[in-house]
Amino acid sequence: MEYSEKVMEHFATPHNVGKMEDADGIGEVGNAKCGDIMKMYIKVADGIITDVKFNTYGCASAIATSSMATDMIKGKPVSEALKLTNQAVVEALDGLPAVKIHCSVLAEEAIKAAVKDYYDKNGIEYDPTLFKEDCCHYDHHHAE
Amino acid sequence: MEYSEKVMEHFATPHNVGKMEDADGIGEVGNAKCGDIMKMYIKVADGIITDVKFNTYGCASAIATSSMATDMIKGKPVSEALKLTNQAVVEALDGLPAVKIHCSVLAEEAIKAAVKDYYDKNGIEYDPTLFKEDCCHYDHHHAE
Amino acid sequence: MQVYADNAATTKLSETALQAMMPYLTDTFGNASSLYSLGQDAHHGVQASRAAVAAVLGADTNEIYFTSGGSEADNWAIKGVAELMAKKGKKHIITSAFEHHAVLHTVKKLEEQGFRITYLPVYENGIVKVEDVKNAICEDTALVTIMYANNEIGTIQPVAEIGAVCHEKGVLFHTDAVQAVGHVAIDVKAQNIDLMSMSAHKFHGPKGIGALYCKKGIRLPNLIEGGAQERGRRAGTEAVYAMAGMAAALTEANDALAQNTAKLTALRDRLIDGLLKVESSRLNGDRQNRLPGNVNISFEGVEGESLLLYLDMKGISASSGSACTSGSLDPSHVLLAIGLPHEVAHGSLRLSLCESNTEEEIDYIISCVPEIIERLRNMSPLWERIQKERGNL
Amino acid sequence: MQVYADNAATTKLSETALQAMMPYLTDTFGNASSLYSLGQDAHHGVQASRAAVAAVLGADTNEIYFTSGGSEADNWAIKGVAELMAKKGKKHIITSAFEHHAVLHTVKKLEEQGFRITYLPVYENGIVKVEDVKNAICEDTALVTIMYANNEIGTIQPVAEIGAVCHEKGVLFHTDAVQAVGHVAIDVKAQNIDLMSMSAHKFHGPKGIGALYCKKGIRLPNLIEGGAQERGRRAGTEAVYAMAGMAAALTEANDALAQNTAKLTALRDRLIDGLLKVESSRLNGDRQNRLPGNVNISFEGVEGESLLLYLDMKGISASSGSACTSGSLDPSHVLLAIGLPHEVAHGSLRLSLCESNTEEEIDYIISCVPEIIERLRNMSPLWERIQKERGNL
Ligand SMILES: Cc1ncc(COP(=O)(O)O)c(C=O)c1O
Ligand SMILES: Cc1ncc(COP(=O)(O)O)c(C=O)c1O
Repeated sequence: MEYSEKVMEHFATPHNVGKMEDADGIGEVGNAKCGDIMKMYIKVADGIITDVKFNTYGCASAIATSSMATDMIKGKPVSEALKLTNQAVVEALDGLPAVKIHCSVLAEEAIKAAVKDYYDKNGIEYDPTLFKEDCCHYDHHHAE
Repeated sequence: MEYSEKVMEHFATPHNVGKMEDADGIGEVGNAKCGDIMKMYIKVADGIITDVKFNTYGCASAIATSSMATDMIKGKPVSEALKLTNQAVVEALDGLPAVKIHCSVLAEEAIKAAVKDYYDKNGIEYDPTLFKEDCCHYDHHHAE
Repeated sequence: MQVYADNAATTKLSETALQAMMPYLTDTFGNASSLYSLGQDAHHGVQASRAAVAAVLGADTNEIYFTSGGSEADNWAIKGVAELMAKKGKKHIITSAFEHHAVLHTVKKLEEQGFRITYLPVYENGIVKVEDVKNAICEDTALVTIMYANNEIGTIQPVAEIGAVCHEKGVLFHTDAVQAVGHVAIDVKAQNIDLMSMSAHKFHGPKGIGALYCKKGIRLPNLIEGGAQERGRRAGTEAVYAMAGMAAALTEANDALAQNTAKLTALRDRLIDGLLKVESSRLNGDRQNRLPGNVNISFEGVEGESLLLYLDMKGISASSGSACTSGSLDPSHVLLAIGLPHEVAHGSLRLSLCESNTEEEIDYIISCVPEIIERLRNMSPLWERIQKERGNL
Repeated sequence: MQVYADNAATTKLSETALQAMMPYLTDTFGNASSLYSLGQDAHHGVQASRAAVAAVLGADTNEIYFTSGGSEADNWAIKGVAELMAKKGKKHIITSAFEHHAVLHTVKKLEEQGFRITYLPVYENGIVKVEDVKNAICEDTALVTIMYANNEIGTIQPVAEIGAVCHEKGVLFHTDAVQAVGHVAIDVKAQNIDLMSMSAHKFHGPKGIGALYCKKGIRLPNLIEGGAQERGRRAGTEAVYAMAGMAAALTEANDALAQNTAKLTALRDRLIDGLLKVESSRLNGDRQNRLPGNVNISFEGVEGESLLLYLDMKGISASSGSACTSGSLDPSHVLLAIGLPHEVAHGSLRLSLCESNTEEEIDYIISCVPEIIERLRNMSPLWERIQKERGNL
């Protein structure tokens, strides 16, 4: 197994690490049992994600994908953030080892969960199929 | 597999190699199929083996045991030659690898066969159980 | 500072071992099975190496069979005894829950072929109970295979007592001693061992060479068929240089055993004490009954792979039982076997020392770990939750 | 003069290979499965070696699995396919009468377990007929395993054609190419090979390392279970230095292939012509279709072990198919398979050359052999008998 230089860069000095007291949306996915939890905080103004922070418990690629994914949505409209795919994150990181692809999926889901939370809190209507429950969601797994 | 120095000495410059035109007894044992044939010639005067020669087709230990065995009976009474055991030859050679012990048996049998031939030719009576047929005798095997 | 602290994974080849190898990597390259002088010189190398290994372990020279390493030795011993005993209708194997995969995957394969496997518990301290072995032995038990020392948490098993129980009941006893050979004093006869696996690269010998001790009289079927090498038991042109390196390294380790043990135990205890000062940390495996060089500690709220990669950035090489380092979804089966919850197992760190580690290196590790743990916990939602649950937030 | 002429048994490690090994025997000693830098450096060594071996053979990198040598590769391929195919009720294996023991003893073992084995004849020239393979394939044929080049008489088999016939009938094809790799041009895809065994020490690489080529899609069960090395197919901490040595040696051999072949063929033919001047001698194996370095000649009335030990005294290292050199009662099964009577087989001499042999060495051999043969015949009762039968005495 081997990480790209890009992954190691983002792991060594991850961007957007931190919590956010006054977040407009918070998403948490993954579970401790599997060794990965990602928590993302977004601040939204005029439909634009003006700030984003993350906290991640997990391996180097979990931290690097969190860092890259938050970079990729910062300053973007919420609607665009929703379109961010895990493949795009993997590509931006110059690839991930096969066994680590799930980390990028987690990052995609964390963003979606944060947006959903933002929508819910603000009474914004949305197509619920956008946020289908996934096996990696923390709450889903915790009961096991 | 490994030969003692003594074996290698006798193999490198074997003693008593040759044929004998006027032998008093000739013994040939072993067979080509198994890769060993020993032929021994003895000259006898007053019950003493005054000369002995051998010809051997076979591996290094077959040649070395022929050399050592002929050394050991030269100048000895025929009756004593008959008592030469393969163990004595092996010991005199400082041992033989386990897979090569049969060569020393062959040497013992070759001497016995030569003595028997001498007895037979000279009408000397003997106890036939001294010369029990053995699986390694050439004539016995040749028919296979 | 560069600190290599993963000696349980592999060790640096010792200079003595390398020097012992060089002649066979250069001029004395003959085939050890050939009759001419060059071959016989190689043959002497093989036999001298075998005798040296045997001498250290209290075995007869002819009871040592060289293999390509510990994994092959484990596979050979277990599959071989299984084949042998199946003919007598014995198809039950007893092992422990925290064996190396070379043992666990092998018995799993036998399970698919109709063997019944008993996995003994190892309890919180990581030590098999002799009583459990005794109780598990049945009429049809073919083999007991219990490791000598665990590769992750370093706990040492009561091998002599397990062997005694096996022999009382007429059952063969194999021990995977890959982590123990060269590190603790072993006497196969006194310790009632029938078969024992070892691997040279765990004691500063070369990789790709190991051995199986197989007691005289056990007619173990071959795993690798072919030429008549290893007295017809293990085919393959002999890697004489590797055997010579293994023998030299083992002899060297054995000669310095008392001295190394004293030094290592002190370093180990210093490291354990230093790291346990980190809040919410715990030592895994029995504190006393462990290999002199093994430290295994879990830190709550952090994940092991990140921990060890940050340590690597500080020049420290270590290992973890997290799922991520194994490529599987579950963390180390060893840590689960001693009862750790998944999330604690993910946060484990193994530091395995050798006699060339220094006090300065230990202190360097002790200084680096806490700041990395703090950094990781600061960004860990799991740690946040733990703190909340404990009322600290 | 010292002349090493037993390169089919083993070769001297090349300087290039040794240099490629040294870093991994010293500083880059890390475990190739570890995540930290030292481990990743070792991992790169493994992968670069795998890629280099694959490139020479026309294989994909991921189709090369390192093993401890040719014997392990043969055992793994044959037992593995047997296990795989037995599940589909296919329990028939086709091989030839003159395979290496690593193949023959393995199929023998399978025979004991209920497989049916067909041993194809190799005729006087030592070459399997493709037609025979075709005719032998049945509904339940699991595997065809035919060696690429014979280790004693050097004859090269019609591998591509055999592979084609196998694929027509949907049967897997394994070839033991231990004697061929590095000595003849091989392209596994073009030659329809599904599995192929090789061993580094036959082409100036280190002993104790080899590889199995296993075509993508064949789900070969493991022979050695354990860790996840070799993509989960072959457990054991990687002997990176040995892999690097193998790759360097193979690349070197391949780069010089045309040149070495030309040089060797000339030396070989000079040696054959020189030795066939000895009365009552014969070349064993096809004269044209043979490895460029292989000479195998029988001399009537003499025994091979004595011959080669007298040659050793002259500084010449060679080999023989006599019973005595194998420790068994029968001479080489290879020589018997091409129809030699026992007594002629006992008198065989194999001289196997490499590119560093010289014309002077060849001439030295040609000058030494006749006097030794004469000496042995002079004391051979068998030669006496032969001469009598021919009316020469
Ligand atoms: C044709 C053939 N197959 C297999 C082998 C076995 O190779 P190794 O001894 O490297 O295991 C050899 C050489 O010994 C060989 O010549
Ligand atoms: C306890 C134990 N058994 C077996 C092995 C396998 O040894 P090797 O990798 O040398 O085959 C190892 C190390 O990897 C080990 O620690």
